[in-house]
Amino acid sequence: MTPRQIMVVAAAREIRDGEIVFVGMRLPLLGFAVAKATHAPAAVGLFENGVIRDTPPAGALITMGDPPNIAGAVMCTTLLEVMSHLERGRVDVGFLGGAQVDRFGNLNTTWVEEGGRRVRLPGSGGAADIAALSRRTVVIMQHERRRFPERVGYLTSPGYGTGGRWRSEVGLVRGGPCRVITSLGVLGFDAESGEMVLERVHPGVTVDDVRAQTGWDLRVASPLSTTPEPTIEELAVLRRFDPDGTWAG
Amino acid sequence: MTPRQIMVVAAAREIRDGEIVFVGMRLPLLGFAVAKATHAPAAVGLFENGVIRDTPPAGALITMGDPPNIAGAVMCTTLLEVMSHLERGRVDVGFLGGAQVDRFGNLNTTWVEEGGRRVRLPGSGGAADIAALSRRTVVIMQHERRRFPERVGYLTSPGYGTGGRWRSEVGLVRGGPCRVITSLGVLGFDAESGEMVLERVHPGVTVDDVRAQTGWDLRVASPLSTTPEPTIEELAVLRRFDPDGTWAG
Amino acid sequence: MDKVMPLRDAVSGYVRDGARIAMGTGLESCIPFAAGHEIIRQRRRDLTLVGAISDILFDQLIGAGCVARVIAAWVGNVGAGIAYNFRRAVESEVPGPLAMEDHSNMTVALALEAAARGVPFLPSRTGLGSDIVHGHRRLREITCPFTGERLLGVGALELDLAVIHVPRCDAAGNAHLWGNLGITLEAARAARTVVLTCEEVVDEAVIRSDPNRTLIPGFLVSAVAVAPFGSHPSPTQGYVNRDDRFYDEYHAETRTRDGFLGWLDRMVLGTADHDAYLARVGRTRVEGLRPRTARLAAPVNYGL
Amino acid sequence: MDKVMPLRDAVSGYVRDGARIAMGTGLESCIPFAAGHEIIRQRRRDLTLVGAISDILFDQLIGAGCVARVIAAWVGNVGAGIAYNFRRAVESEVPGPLAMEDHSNMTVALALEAAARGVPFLPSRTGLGSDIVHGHRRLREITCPFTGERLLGVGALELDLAVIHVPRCDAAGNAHLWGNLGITLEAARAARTVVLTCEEVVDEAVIRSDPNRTLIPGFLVSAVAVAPFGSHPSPTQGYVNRDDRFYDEYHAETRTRDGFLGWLDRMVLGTADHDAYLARVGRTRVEGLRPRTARLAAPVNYGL
Repeated sequence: MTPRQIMVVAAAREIRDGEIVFVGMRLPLLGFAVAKATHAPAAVGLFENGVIRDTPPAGALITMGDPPNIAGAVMCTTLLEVMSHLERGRVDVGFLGGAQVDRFGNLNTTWVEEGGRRVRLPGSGGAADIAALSRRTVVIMQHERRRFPERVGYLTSPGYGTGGRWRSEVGLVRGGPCRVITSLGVLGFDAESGEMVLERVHPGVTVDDVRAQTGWDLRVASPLSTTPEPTIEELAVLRRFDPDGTWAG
Repeated sequence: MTPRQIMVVAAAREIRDGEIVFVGMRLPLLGFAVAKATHAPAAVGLFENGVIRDTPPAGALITMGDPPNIAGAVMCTTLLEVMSHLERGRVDVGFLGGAQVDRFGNLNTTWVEEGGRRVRLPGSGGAADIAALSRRTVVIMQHERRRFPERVGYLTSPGYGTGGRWRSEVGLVRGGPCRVITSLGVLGFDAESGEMVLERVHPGVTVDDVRAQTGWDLRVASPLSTTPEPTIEELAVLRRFDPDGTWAG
Repeated sequence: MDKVMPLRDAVSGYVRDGARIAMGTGLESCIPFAAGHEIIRQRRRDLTLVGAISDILFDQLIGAGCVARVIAAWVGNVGAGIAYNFRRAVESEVPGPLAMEDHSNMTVALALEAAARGVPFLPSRTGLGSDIVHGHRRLREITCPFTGERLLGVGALELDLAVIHVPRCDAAGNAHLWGNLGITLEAARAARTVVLTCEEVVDEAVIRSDPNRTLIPGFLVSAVAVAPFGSHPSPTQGYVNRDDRFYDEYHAETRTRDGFLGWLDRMVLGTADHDAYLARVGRTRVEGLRPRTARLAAPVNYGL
Repeated sequence: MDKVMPLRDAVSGYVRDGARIAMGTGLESCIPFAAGHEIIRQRRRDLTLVGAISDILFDQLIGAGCVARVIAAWVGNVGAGIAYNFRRAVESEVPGPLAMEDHSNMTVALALEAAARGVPFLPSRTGLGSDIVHGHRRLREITCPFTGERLLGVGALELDLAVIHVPRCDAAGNAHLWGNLGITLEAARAARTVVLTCEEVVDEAVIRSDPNRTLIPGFLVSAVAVAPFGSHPSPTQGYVNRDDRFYDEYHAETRTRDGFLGWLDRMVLGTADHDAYLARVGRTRVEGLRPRTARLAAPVNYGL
């Protein structure tokens, strides 16, 4: 079993039955498919391009606008209409990725420093909206030190800002990250301070492995647990939707 | 030829070719059909329920939501989308009716006094919006003294308010009535003061007839002209769309 | 999730006394008369009714004593002008007092759209200079924070419920709509939940064959009640034409309070359900409202 | 009114140097590549490009030197991540300086919707706390005039032109769209005028058979250019699937400026028009993108 398979299944388990999910592409999309096929058959997926689906796509996708994501959808509409459900507070969970996530779960997808040079990334897309307006968010990231700085140089999509009551102070009415699923483990957030906390390590990963790839003095939950392995059923679904291991290989 | 036929044709002549028209029901709808079939083949009609048509309805209508107004339409959408064209300033001319119109072209469709009693009317519908946001409006009314008070008791849909620069003072960015087509004549508005001016009387109607049915000292244009009679072509179109004279009989 | 249930259960389960409910959002078509009549039969009270152009459904609910407040742009009889119960309630408090929050079509639509989007207000250029705005609880003049212009601020209007009649939907409430849409989509999203009546429930494969035709997603919907002719006397495109005569008859018969009470007993309180109502209207008459010609939409291919 | 004309004439007639133009409003489908390539061939300059997710069309126009400014939420390669021309322009002013107005998908959509509605701004709850908003010319914090809450004000973004690729339309520009809509409808109404490219022009009877499928009315449109495969390499549902490989090839080949210039010469400047471009891609390859299975929408009846 690969780290990516563990990540996909961990993502799937963040979706509860009947929830409205802002899905995103690749790993979260597979996670949505696994959740639908196992414990969350009534979950509904929203895509910011205007697609609403309650079944996995009709074939492999590179983007959410690909024909297999349109065919058999429940609804195709505008970005603003889908976003209105988000702004109104109807989206239970939104999945996010990014180039960097910091100690308080803030995401950067706009500008990074690499070797003393500023590097321009594509930008927010819908991430800033999903981060601001979902009831909770789940971040999925490769766990590498350059991706886990103590503080992002550019805050594209808000987590808990500088911590504490920052979200309500800037005017955000709900939400914030509840989970960061990485290639090494699963992290949560302290309810008071908004600081990231290591909650689980994937099988075979140590706390030191995680700390070595994290750019600040990472808090660790006590007791720390190990990410449960995917079940046979979950792996079977995963293989069905990603037979070549393109996304979770 | 009936007064209503004259009114319909006068309404038709207010529509220029290629214009975007907020149509309304009954007389203006017939006027739109006549205009389309004669001098304004490229005019497009908008209806606040969400219908956009560039041909007359597929049959007789009581309301703009009747199946003959939907079938063969160019577009069916929401009220707000149609209204967005109006608010953006894309509607050239809007047709309005009402229980009362006053000296400055203000309309009342909400509350009137009758025999010392306050009588509740149905209300604005879309009239207040059309009056506020069309590039110009045309009012169609039976010319009766109770319908032409010097000042409306309730201003539902703005004309020129109290006159002069009132519209811009209250924040309206364009528009105002350009014509009132009545059962007795056709009235315009003084460009400076915004006051209603009698410009034409229908064949056989005198200025005194009009004054007797108007609740203030009505200004009269000099020279005053007579409303041109409908052409044979216009009457033929009118008979085609209203064969029983239900609306213009 | 199968949300299909008898209309009686949909109303008893989801229409509460005192609720704020949008109905008749199609303006002059797809008016949910079957649902409205069931609300009358179940004697709901103190409702706030929200609409743009209300058709005669509001007049019936007002006359039946179900309504404490109306938030709308136009309350009348779309076929014949005056709505007598509305007038009696506003002018003379018969059968009881009725509070009226006046709007234009655009302001009520924007108030719903604000609620649908979860923002407390939306700005507009309409309404300025109209007496509708004076002393209004939900409409006020604001200054544009970008340009300094005077604008109208339209406060959000949250709904407890939207009752919507649609041509077809699946059992989960994913609904295909066609014809003019009025304020239907805004109301559906502005509401805490939605009750659908429909001409027919179809297999979910029908809905998914044409996702752009789906205008109300099932996750907004709590109940689906099958009610063929459920919009009678208003039309539902492709299923039932307008019963024009009904509006004139209603107009004539409801001119007096006693006249209305007679109408109400005969047509609503004296009929057990929508089928009995249709039988009272007359089966032949109702069947005569079916479209006589088909006009099919050109094919569309979603293939891949 | 017949607005059908060659794509060359549509671009020369309606795309002006310095114009503010929305393209790629479908986000990742129906991207108007044929029109974009013709803009490159006609060497338009100083354009402001507006979009949400831009596909690789923005990258091509930037690399070709047509663009002074981008207003968007995401500029990359939807198949492969990084858009190298965009990076070179922003980081190193190659081939020239590029001003960037960053947005989220929602703020750029709301900015267009404000312009579409003719209001100077719209309020939202997004953006608060994001660095995107800092010092932004079009996004600022405002106080709600109803509730006193902190909100984001999104200023209107007027467009000179929207260039939109649609499945089918009539000669007057009344367009049927299906598939996800992105910010297409807002852009069409926010623009002074619209240029359509389409997979096919159909008789107006096809359009009028299904008025709910019409999402862009012809009165907004100035020109209609027939361009089958006009969205290649992006998909147009039911007409052409995505050419996935193209995005990877583009990614690999445009990593260097010289690589991009080679690509540009071969694919755009060295092809006379869209047909020549398709021939360069390869007729067999392009025809292989046609859907292999039909998935027809269930019938809908507008009869009366």
